[in-house]
Amino acid sequence: MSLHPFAIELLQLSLLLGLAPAFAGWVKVLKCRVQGRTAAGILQPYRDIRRLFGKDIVLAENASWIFRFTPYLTFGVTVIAAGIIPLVSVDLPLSATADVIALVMLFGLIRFFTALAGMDIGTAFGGMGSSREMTIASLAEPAMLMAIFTVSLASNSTSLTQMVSVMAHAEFVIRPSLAFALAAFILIALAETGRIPVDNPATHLELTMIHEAMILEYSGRHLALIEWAGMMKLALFFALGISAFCPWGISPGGEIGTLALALVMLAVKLMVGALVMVLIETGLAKMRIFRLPEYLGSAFLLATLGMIAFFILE
Amino acid sequence: MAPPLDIAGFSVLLLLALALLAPLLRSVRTLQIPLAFSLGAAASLAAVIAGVITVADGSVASATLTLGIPGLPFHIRLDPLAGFFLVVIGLVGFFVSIYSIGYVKGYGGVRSITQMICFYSLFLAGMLLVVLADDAYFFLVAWELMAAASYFLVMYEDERAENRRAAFLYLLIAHVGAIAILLAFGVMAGQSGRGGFDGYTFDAMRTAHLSSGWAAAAFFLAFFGFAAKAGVIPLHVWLPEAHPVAPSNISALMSGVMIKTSIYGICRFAFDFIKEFPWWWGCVVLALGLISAVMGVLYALMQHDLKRLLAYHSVENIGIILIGLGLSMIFASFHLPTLAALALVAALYHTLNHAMFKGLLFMGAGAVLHATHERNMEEMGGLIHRLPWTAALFLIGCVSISALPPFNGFVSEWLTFQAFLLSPALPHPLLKLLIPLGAALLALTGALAAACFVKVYGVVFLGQWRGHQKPERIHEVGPSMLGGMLLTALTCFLLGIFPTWVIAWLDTIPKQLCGGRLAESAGKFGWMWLTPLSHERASYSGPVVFIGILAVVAVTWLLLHLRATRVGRVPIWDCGFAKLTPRMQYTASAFSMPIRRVLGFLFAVREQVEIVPQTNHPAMPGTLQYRLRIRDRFWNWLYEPQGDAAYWIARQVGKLQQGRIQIYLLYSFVTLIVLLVFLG
Amino acid sequence: MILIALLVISILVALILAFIGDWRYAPEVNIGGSLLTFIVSLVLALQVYREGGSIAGSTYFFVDYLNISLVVLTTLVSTTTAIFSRRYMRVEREHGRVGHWRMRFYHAMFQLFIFAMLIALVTNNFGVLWISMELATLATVLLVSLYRTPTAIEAAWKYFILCGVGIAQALFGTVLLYFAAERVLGAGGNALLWTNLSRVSGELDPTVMRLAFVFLMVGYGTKAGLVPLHNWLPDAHSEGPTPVSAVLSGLLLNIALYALIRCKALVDASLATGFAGNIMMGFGLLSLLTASFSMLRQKDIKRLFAYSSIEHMGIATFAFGLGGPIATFGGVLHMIVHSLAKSATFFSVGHAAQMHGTQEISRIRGLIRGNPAVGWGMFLGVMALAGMPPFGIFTSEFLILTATMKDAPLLAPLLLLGLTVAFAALFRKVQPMVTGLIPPWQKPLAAANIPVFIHLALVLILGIYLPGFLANWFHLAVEILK
Amino acid sequence: MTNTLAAQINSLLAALILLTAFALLAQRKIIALVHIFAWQGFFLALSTAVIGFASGEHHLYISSFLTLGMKVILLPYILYKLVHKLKIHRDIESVVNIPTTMLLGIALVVFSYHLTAPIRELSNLMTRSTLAIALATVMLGLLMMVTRRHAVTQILGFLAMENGLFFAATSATYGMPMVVELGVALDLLIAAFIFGIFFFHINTTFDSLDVDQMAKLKETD
Repeated sequence: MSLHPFAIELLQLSLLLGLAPAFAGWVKVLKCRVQGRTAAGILQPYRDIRRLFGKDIVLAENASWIFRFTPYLTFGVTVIAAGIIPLVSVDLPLSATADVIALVMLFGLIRFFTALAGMDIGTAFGGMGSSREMTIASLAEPAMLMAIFTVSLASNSTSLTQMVSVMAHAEFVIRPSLAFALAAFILIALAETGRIPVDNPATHLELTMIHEAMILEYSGRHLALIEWAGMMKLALFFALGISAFCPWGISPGGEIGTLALALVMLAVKLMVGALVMVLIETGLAKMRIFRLPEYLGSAFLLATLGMIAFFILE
Repeated sequence: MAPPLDIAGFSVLLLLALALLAPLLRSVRTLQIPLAFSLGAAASLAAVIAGVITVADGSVASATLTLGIPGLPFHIRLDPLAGFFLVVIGLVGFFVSIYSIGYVKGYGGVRSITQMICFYSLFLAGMLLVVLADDAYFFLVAWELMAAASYFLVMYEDERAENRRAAFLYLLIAHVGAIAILLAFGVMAGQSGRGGFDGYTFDAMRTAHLSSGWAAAAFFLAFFGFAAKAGVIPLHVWLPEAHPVAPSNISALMSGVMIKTSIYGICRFAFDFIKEFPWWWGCVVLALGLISAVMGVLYALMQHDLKRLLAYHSVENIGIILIGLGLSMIFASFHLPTLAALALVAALYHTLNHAMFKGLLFMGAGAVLHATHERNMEEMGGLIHRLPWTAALFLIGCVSISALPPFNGFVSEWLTFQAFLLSPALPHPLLKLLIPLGAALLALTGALAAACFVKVYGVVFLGQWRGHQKPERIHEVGPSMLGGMLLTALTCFLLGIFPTWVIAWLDTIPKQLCGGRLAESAGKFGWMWLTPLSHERASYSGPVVFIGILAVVAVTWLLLHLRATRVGRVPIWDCGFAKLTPRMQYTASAFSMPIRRVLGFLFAVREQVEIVPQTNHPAMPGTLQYRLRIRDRFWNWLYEPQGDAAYWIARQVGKLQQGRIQIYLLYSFVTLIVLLVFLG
Repeated sequence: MILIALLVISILVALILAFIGDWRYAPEVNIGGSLLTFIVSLVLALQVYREGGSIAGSTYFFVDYLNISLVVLTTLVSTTTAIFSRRYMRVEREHGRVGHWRMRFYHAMFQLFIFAMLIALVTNNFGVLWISMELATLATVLLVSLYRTPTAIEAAWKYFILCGVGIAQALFGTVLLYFAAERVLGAGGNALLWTNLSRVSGELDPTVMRLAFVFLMVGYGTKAGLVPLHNWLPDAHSEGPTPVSAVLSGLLLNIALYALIRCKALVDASLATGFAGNIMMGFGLLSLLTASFSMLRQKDIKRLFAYSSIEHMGIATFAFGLGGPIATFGGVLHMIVHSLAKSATFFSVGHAAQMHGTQEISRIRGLIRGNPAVGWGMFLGVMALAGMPPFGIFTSEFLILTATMKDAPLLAPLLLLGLTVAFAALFRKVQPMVTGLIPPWQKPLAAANIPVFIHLALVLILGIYLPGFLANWFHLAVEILK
Repeated sequence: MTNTLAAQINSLLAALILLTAFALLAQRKIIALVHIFAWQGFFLALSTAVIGFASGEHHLYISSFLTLGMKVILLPYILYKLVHKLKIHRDIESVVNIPTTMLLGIALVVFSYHLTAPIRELSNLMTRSTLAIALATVMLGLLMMVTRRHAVTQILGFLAMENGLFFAATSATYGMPMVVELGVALDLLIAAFIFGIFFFHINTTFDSLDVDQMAKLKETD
């Protein structure tokens, strides 16, 4: 028997909504293990979110509606994005609403409003955060797109389902272009999700924080939404990378069997991916903000090499 | 229903009449402004109708007026391309006219309203005529009418030196461009093979068969001229001078539509007159487009004068449009009609979009100026509390220009990206490889634009008031200004949500110009799904994205508001820092500082920090002054040398006139001898 | 005979004015006389148009499409100038710059000057053409020095000597022309008649004609103010009374050019080479470039416009040199629209100078606010002169430039350069004068605005609606020059 | 009297005219210059008469008389009077190195010969060979105007040119048509009237007739 596409859609959405905190928790646990600390457990993020939802909201006097609207928008856009990237099955109805470029732009929308929210209160921190965030993003986005374009040139399509199915059914060969692109993608993903060496999610030190600085003034359910969306974003970037570069095992249709298999594969990939990221994060120290251009530049270089390699070698 | 050409003609005549009768309107005192500008709006609307019909049914109508030189009477013609630009001009004209009713009131008593009305309508008429003209002479007349009218409008506040300077620079560059275009027409007419005045008609130029050399000469002369008007880098220097100092409704027209007429001209020359051209033409256009886009947005980021910043963004967006055009030309030169159609549609779509959101933004800037009498962003802040409506509408403009879904800017940039990714279809290996790299630059542009508008909106509307005057004095602008902005914003939204309809409507233009069509593939899955070439390639659905986001937001909001929670309003926390003053906020310059550091080598940046150390402790500076000056490098690269050269030559020439009559006699003597010697 | 009437009237008016002297209605008489000649010239034009072709008034005079259009132009501009000078000279008297005797002199000489130009236009005889050119010069020399200031006298002296010398060379050219003609048409007066010469121009001896043209070119070129024979022009135009500057710029230069193109027609026919054309193109380009660059550094407003006259004469000369139907058409049109626009501009310039009591550009400010009519008059006039549509000068420049692009594309960049620099210079100088706030030293003035706006209206009309009859009129004029 | 003889006389007179032209170039004293100019006019008139007599072109007598009246009597007289009135009859003008000027003059003569040679071939008049002299006279007059700094001498140079032109007319074509001759004479008259006025103006405003003082209107800096 097989599931109806919309059922799959729902399944995927609920999976991401439900398990994104768990994934974030898993990352934290891994990190603690690697750094030899005792972890708070995978479920800690759930507790945090619940606690935040429970709290009252404290708003600065001059916060405008943009400040209050942003968390909802962030959450909403993230959820839509979650519905777009095919994770377990290629046959995903929502996936047609936005191709990979639109997806990147959707994340851009989130960033835009978060940055505005950062400036809304009118504090030095907020401005600093927004400024740095937008700077990094404007350097990261080209590299991001280049990395993805390599894949879309290979599959000559920008629609995710098409890309995934092409890559999935391509017989397994080492394609230098994709290798380069993947490397670039990882670097960018670290930057986009605000991880070390670009940003440090676990700090409130004014000199180091970027994303945190923007949401400094948030509290209560607003903060909860933002945190939750952030966790989903992390998961989504992994998902995006997986489905763009190594979608093997993803189910072509809705048969339960293949779906189950796909789920297992996905879980494994996510765990491995998380491990990789944790190792990188532990291995590296956070960069000075003005060294970031070099970092992102090298990512861009890798992506470009990937594209050139595609035209020259394949 | 009257044929579109008549409607267009009516609209032009109405405007010209308005210009001529402007002095009479003075008699109706208070009604003068509403009456004049609602007539302007009506005329614009007529133009829109004419355009919409023409583009929709792809009809071509032409007529000949009895004016002009006999043997070369004024020809007018209305084909889909012209129709499309009628719509662009008309729409913005319509919105801006409504807006002006409120805006121009602000000048009442201070300056001559009659002058404003007269040149305003002449300006609109000129733009419409540029699009309608069908022979070289009439085209240039209209072109210069447009230039002259806008020149006087830039000069409107002529007691300010910056206005005079800007106006002069603008007129000069515009005129050089016009002469270049004139020469291009000269080439076309000369090579058209038709004798006498007949060669000057566009028909002759359509049928002309030019040798490749002449064709290149004609196209690049024309391109130079149009680029000068469009503000393509490095011919852009007048734009950030002229657009800011003009009255804001005029800035909206200039940035929104006037510079688009040059896009029209380039399309005419490339696709309509010359048709067969080598691929490298497209590459030149593409390259210049990319440069303009990136440099434009970077310079924009460095500005802290709101309108100046927007002007630099016009440079950027013209660049984006040219990118589409360039790609389209490249595809067309390799005879890939469908792909050429896609790129062309992308370009035209962005033309329309930019007209909308840039118009909206300039109107917004005008509203801010109107309310605060301030153009310097460093003196603003927190206006969202004082001007809630303006703020909301301005935000839509910002989102649109930052190419973020679900608004219109995104759609056209998305289409341009799609065009980029079609490069593998090209037979030319090098192009295959290079063109996608351009996509990266486009991405960079988009991201920087987003950054820039976070800065604009954040500094102008968010945060706290930085200015010296009391913010309580600032009040929301009147209904007509809001109305104009509201309609524009609405259009931005609709253009973003229903691209399939727009593309279906546009379809006649690519069909006419490069033989390709897009509609049936783009709209195969109904109005909801935009699939430019095929659904396997790429697809986007504005409606679903919008509805989806809206739905999720609504649901979450409802769920979270089931339980009543207290929302406490408290002073700013800011990690518990005490005594936070508005001066501590990030300023515009501060916001763009990281980018200035990273890409500073592109500008002529001069930073000065003066620290006056306090007497008791050197580590504690008493006062600290920071001065930042950023100049357009192109000034001292291109323009200053030219000026110096001109004056040097002038000095040398002046030596001819050195006063003593014997010398003068000697001149005539020598001239005679020389002529006699070289007689044989 | 209307033709004779035309000449008689103007000389009579001159005599009357010399006689009545500084009678308080002298200006009105002046206007009336000019108006009368204008009406007569219109009648004449009508006659030419009806009968077509050319009317040989007698062996000495004749009228064809080419010179009648210039006759009408001359009489028109002289009329408007007379109207203008009524107000202008009154103010000058109040400022005490001219006295009783000089007013008498001024009026008489003005009409004599018009008379000389009319003869030059309608005469059939190259000798008489020369004589009347000289006469026109002599008539204006003392007008230039009317104010008796040192600079005025200097300017007049230069004008007198340089033009005298130039015109002398033209006479030598005429002698040679006569020499060549005599061997075809036989001795006697008829050998110098245009009507005969144009008939036999093919048979004239080329070597002599070549030599003759060089002398004629230098001679009449001097009077047309072509570089490098132009040095007298800026001085004379800037030092004389403004009405005189207006007619010098607007009319006399045209007459010289007219003589030149008549000669060119003959030379071309006899040589059948581009010899004359090339020389004229050379002079034209040189004048255009030199003048436009000189304009950049002018401090005196009337000098500025004097140079712009040189520039436009250069353009017209270039056009005639280029030849071909379109360019020649452009050239004829250019002569006409330029003289209209230039004299209009000089009118407003004169008033502007009177309002500020100086001709220094740097001290003339805020005209539009001070006196809208004068300010807008000057501004629009300058736009016309700078070649902005829809004014007629744009039309002619459009035709000339496009023709250049067809026949001599390599020269187009030079034209582009010249026109651009001229445009820049004009606006750079004039924009600050007309815009901005009123300076304290500016005085109110009752200006004569009708002439300015008549001219500008005509230029405008010629730009957007060239009447059919006028157009084929010019076409026929072009035919004559073939 | 045979044409050859007339031709010879004419050539002789031409030579004398050329000589006077050079003399004008060389002479320093204003008053002497006036005399030389008168002589030149005289020779001109004479040659015109001779040609008229020989060729039977009787209208040449009239122009001969005109010349006599204007250029030998009237103009010199006016100049003489002016020079005395303005008290400049003693003026000695500093002329920049005469030998060079002379050499230039000779070069000009040769050049004008070279120019008129082809015309000479075409013509069959007995005076054809003197056209070169006429052109030379014109150019020498121009040269004089270039080299001299005194208003009166410039005018004299101008008048010498006029002589040359007149001579050219007679020698090339036995004179211009009558109407032209008369017109030219008229213009000359007016010109004389005008420069007369000018001498006074210049003298009163600059209290000297040195034209080098009139160099205020210039654009060099």
